[in-house]
Amino acid sequence: MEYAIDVGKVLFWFSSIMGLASILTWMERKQSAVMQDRIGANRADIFGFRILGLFHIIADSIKMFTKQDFVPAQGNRILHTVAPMIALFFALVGFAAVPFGGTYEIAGYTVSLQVLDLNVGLLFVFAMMSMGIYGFVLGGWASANNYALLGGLRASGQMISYEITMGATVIGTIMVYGTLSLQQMNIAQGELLFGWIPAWGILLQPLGCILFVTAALAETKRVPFDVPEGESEIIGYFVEYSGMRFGMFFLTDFIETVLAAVLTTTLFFGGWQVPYLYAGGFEFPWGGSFELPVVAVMLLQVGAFMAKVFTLCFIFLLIRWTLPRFRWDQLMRLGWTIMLPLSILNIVVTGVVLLIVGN
Amino acid sequence: MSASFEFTPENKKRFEEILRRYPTKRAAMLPSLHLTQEQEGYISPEAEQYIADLLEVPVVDVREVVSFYTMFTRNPLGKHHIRVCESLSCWVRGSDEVKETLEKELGVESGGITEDGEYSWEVIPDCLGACELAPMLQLDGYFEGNLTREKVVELLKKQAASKTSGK
Amino acid sequence: MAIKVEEKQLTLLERLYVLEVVRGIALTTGHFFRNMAVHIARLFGLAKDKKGSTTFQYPEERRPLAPRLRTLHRLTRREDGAPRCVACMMCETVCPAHCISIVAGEHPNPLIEKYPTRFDIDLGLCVFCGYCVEACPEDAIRMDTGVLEFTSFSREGMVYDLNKLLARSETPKPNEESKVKTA
Amino acid sequence: MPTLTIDGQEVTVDAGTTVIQAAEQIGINIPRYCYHPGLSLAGRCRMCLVEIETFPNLQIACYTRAQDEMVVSTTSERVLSARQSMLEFLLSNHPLDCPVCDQSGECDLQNFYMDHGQYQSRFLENKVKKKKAFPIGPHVILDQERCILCTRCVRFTEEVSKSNELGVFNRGSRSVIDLYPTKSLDNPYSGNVIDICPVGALTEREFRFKCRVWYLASQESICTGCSRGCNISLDYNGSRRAYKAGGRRVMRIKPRYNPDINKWWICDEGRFGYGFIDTDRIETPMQRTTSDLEPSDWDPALARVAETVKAAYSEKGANGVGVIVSPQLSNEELLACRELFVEKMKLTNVAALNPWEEPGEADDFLRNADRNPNTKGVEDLGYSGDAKAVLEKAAEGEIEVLIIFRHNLADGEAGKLLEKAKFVVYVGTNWNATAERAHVVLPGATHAEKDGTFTNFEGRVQRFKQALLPIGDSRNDSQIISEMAAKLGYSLPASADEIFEAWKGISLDELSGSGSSVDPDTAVQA
Repeated sequence: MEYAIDVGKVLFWFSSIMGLASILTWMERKQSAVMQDRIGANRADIFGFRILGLFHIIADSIKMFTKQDFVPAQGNRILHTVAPMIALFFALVGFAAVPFGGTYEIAGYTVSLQVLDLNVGLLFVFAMMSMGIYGFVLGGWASANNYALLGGLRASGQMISYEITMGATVIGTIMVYGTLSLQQMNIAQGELLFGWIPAWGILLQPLGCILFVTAALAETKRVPFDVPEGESEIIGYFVEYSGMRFGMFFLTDFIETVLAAVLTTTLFFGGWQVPYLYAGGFEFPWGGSFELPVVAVMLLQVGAFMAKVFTLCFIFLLIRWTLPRFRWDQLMRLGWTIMLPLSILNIVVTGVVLLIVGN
Repeated sequence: MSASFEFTPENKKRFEEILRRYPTKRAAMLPSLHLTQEQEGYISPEAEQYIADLLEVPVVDVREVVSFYTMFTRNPLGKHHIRVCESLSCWVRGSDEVKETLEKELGVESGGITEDGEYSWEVIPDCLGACELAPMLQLDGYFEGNLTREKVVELLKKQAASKTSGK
Repeated sequence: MAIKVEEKQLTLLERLYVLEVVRGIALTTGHFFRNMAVHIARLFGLAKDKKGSTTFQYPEERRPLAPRLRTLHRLTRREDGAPRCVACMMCETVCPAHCISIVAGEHPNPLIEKYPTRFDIDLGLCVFCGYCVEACPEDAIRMDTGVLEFTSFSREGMVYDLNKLLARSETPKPNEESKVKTA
Repeated sequence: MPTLTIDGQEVTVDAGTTVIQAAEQIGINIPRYCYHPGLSLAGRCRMCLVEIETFPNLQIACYTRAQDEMVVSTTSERVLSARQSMLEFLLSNHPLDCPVCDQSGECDLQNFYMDHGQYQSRFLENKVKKKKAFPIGPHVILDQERCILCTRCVRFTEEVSKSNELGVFNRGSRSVIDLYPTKSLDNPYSGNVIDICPVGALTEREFRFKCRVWYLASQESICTGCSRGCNISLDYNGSRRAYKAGGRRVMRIKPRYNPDINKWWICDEGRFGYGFIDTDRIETPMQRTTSDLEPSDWDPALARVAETVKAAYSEKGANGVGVIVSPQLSNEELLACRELFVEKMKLTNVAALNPWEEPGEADDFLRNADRNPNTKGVEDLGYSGDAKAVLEKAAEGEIEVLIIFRHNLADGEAGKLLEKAKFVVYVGTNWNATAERAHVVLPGATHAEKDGTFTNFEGRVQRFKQALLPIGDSRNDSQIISEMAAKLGYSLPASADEIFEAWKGISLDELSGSGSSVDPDTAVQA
C-alpha cells in the first residue's frame, strides 16, 4: 500500500508538472498575443471547436512527433541524441525533493506529499538544476554548428554566474528557517509573526525574494535573460534540432519555468500553506475557527500550492513578454556586480537581524 | 471620260502661241491648263499626261498645279457650275445657309452634278476674292453676292428662265 | 552636420529598474485582462462588435487596401472590348525588372494602327514599382485590381498573358472600410 | 571666301555656302526639316530661321548665302520664339501618334519640340483628318496626317531617283503628299525616303512595329550586296533581350554618309538584304559519316579535313588539293588563304571567281552588276583562274579534296562537275545546295559578325566592324583558316587586325577613321 501511495505521488506530481508545462507552451503564445493586442494561436480546431486555440498543444505534439528528426552530418550522433534527454531528465528530477503538500493522517496511513523527503532537499534541487546545463552544452557542441556551440557556452556562463547569486540568496532563507529540508521550510512558513502575519519567505526575506526570482528567471534562460538563445542573433544551442528532440529542449524550457515557480513558491510564498489553515481546519488569529476534514485540508493545501505556482508562471510569462533582452555584458554586470554583492549583503543583514531578534 | 486627250487643231495653234510667250516650256503650264479646261470642261488624267508630255515636265507636277488651283477641276461639271465661297468673311455672313439652300434646291451634295446635267456646284474653302459681296457664290464666272436663302432660290429660277427663253 | 541628441537623464528610481519593470508589467497585464475578457466573451457569442486585437484574421477578415496600393496589373479595354494598349512599349522600356514583353501587330483599323499580339508580364520578376502605369500614354495598364494573391506552382504560371490581364479589365469597387474596430 | 560671325564665332567658308552649312562647320546645329544636304533647297518648313544683323526680318538659314561680315545669331530671343511658333504651327494638325509611331525616338519633331516646344497647347479647333497608314510601295507606308510637308521625299523622287512618283497635292491645310495615281513608289532607291523623312509620315514596312528604335544598337559596316561597297549602319537589337524580338538580331540597315561612294543613299536591295544574317544559317560544323550530314564538333571536323588534305597532298602533291575562295570573303581572309594555300602549300589549283554567277541589276547611280563585295580585293591579292577549271579537274579525279568558300556551285553545269568531286569541304555561312552536298561543312561568320575590310570596285579598302557574335557554333573565317593551318602544321595569325597590319602596316583602327575609304592611288591613308 505504501508503494501504491508512493507511485500515486510520483504519478500525480509528474503529470501535474508535465501538464502545467504543456499548458505553458500554449499560454506562452496566447498570453503574449493577447497582451500585445494580437490574437495568437486560434487555428487548430476539432470539429469546428477552437476554444481559444487550446488544441494547439495537441497539434504541436503531433507536429513534433512527425517532423523529420535531423542530425547534422558533422555532428556527434550519440551526444546529439542524448543531450535533450539529459536536459529534460535533470529538469524533472529536481522536483522530487519539493513538497506539494504537507503530511496527513488518512485512513491510518501517514501520507507525506513529497516524493523524496530529504533533509538536504534544497541542495538536491540545486544540484539537479546545475546538472541540467550539461544537456545544453552537449547539445550545442554535438550540433557541429558555431552558433549552437556559442549558445551552449553562453548557457553555461550564465548558469554559473547566476547559480552563485541564487545559492547566496537562499542562504538567507536557510538562516531564517534554520533548515535545508524544503518540507521543514514549508512547515516553518505556516507560523505566524506577531500572532497574525504568516511567516512567508517574502516577508522575512524581501530582498532575497527579488534576487531569487531574478536569478531563477536567468536560470530558465528566458527573456530578458535569453542570451543563450537570442533568436535574433544566434538562435542558440538547439539551432540544429528538429522534431521531438527539439520538443524536449522546448519542454525543458517550460519545465524549468515551472521549477522556478515551484521553488519560489516553496521558499517565499509559503509553499502549500494556506494562511490560518491547520491540520484540523481554519483557526483565525482574531478568534473563531472552521473545522475541516483531513482530506479537505489536503486538497485545499495542494490546490493552494498549485494556484501559487500557476500564478507565478503567469507572472514569469508576463515578464518574459514585457521586458527586452539584456546584452551579454549587461547580463554579466548585473549578475556579478549587482546581484552577487546584494545577495551577500542580504546574508549579512539577515545574520545581524537574526542576532538581534534571537537575543 | 475620254480615253485620250489631244488639243483640237485650233487649240494646238493657240498653244504654240502661248509657248512663245514664255522663256521655258514649264512656265506655260497655267495657260495650257486653262486651254485644256476650256476645250474639255475639266482636266482628265489623260489631259494631264498630254500637257506633261508637251511641256516636258513630270506628270506629277501637272497634277500638283491642277490640284492647287481651285479654278481647275478634275471632274466633268454640269452645264452651269456654281462655286460657293466658304472663306472667313463669307462664312461669318452666312455661307452655311447658301450651302444648305443649294443642296436642297439642286438635290445634290457639294461636288455633285444634277441628274439632268444642268448644274454642278462645289464649296471652295479658299477665298474667291470678293469679300465685299459676302456671302457670295460664283455662277459660270459671274459673282453673285449678299446672298440669302431667298436670293439663292431666285437666282436659280432666273437662270432656269433664261435658259428656257433661249438666251 | 551631425545632430546632437539630448539623452534623457534617468532618475534614480528609474535606474533602479525594479519599479519600471513593475510599471511595464502593469501595462501589459492591463492589456491582457482587457483583451482576454473580450476574447472569452466572443467565445460565447457576446460582444460581437468588440475586437480583442488589432490584427486582421486573414483570410476571413481582410485589411482595407489603400486606393493607391499597387496590386496585380490589369489591362483596360476600349468601349468595344478590345485592349486599349497600342503596344508602344513604354512600359516595357521603363520596366526596371524587364518583366514585360510585348509583340506588336498591325491593326486592321488604321486609326488604331498598332495593337499587342502578345503582352506578357512575368510576375515572378515584377517588383511592383508601378512605373509601367506611370509610363502608359493610353491608360491601358493599371495596378488597381486589389488582388494580392497570385501564386503558382511553376515559373510559367507566373507569366500573365494578354487574356489573363484583360480578364479583370473592369474597374474594381473600392474596398469597404472594415466595420470591426479594435478593442 | 566670306567670313561671317555665327553666335560670336568667326568662320570663313567657301563662296556660295549657306548659313546653315556654315553653322554646321563650327558645330552649331540649326533645327531644320525641309533642308537636306543631298537635295535642292525648298525653304518650306521655316524651322531654320536665324537673326542676321542688317536684315529686318528673320531669315531661313538654309537658303541664305553666307556673306562677308554677316553677323548671325541662332539663339536670340526672336529666333527661339520663332522656332516655338513654327513648331506650334507644324504640330497644329499633327496627330498624337507617338505611341504607335515607329519614328518616335528618332523623330525630329519630338527632338526639336523637347528643345523649343511650347508644351501648353492652345489649339482648340479640330485637327484636319487625312489618310492614315497606307502602303505606297513595296517598302514604304505613308501617313498623311503625320506629314509636315517638308517635301524632302518629293524632291528625292524628283532629283535623286528621278522617278517622280510623289507630289504635293491640294492647297493650304488640306495639302497632302501622295502618289501620282496609277504609280507606286517602287523605284530601286525607294527606301531612302524613309531615312530623309524627318517625321513618322514615311515608315518602313519591313521594320514596322518590330522594334522600338531606342532598343537598337548600331555598328558601322559595309553593304555586301554589290561591289559598290556602300557604307551602312547595321542596327541590331542591343538593349532588348533577344528572345523578346523572336530571336531576330539585325533589325534594319541604314546608309552611312560617305561623300565618295554612296553619299546619303543606299539601294533597296542592300537596305533589305540583311535577312541571311539571321535565317537559314549553318550553326554547327557538319560531317558526312555514312550518307547523312551530321552535326560535329570543330576539332574532329577540322581534323578530318586536315587528314584528307594531308593524304591527298602526299599522294598527288600540290595538284591533289583544290581551293575555290570567294569574293564574299574579306581581304584578311583572302590573305590568310593565299598565305596557306598558295605560299605555304604551293597549291596549283586555286581559283576565286564563279563564272556561272548571274549578274545583278545595275544602274549609273549606286548598283553594280557584280554582286560580290570584294571582287577587286580578289584581283588585287593575285587570285586568278576561275572555278570552272578547278571543278573540271575535281570531276576528272585529279583533285582529291576540294575546299569551297561561300560559292554555290551545285546548279547547272557546275553542279554536274561537283557531283563527281571526291571530297568536298564547304566553308560558308548559309545553307545552300553546295553545303548539302559537301562532306565536311564548316560554318563561317557573316560580315555582321566579324571585323575586316572589303576593296570596292574602285579600289577603296573599307572597314566593316563586328556588331554581333557569330551565330551558334560558327566562327570567324580567318580563325577557321588559321586552325586548319595549325592542323596541317603551319602557323597563321587568326585575327583580322593582325593580318591587316602585316598587309598594310597600319592597324584596322587607323584605317581612316570610321571605316571610310583608302584611296585607290595612294593605297593606304591613315
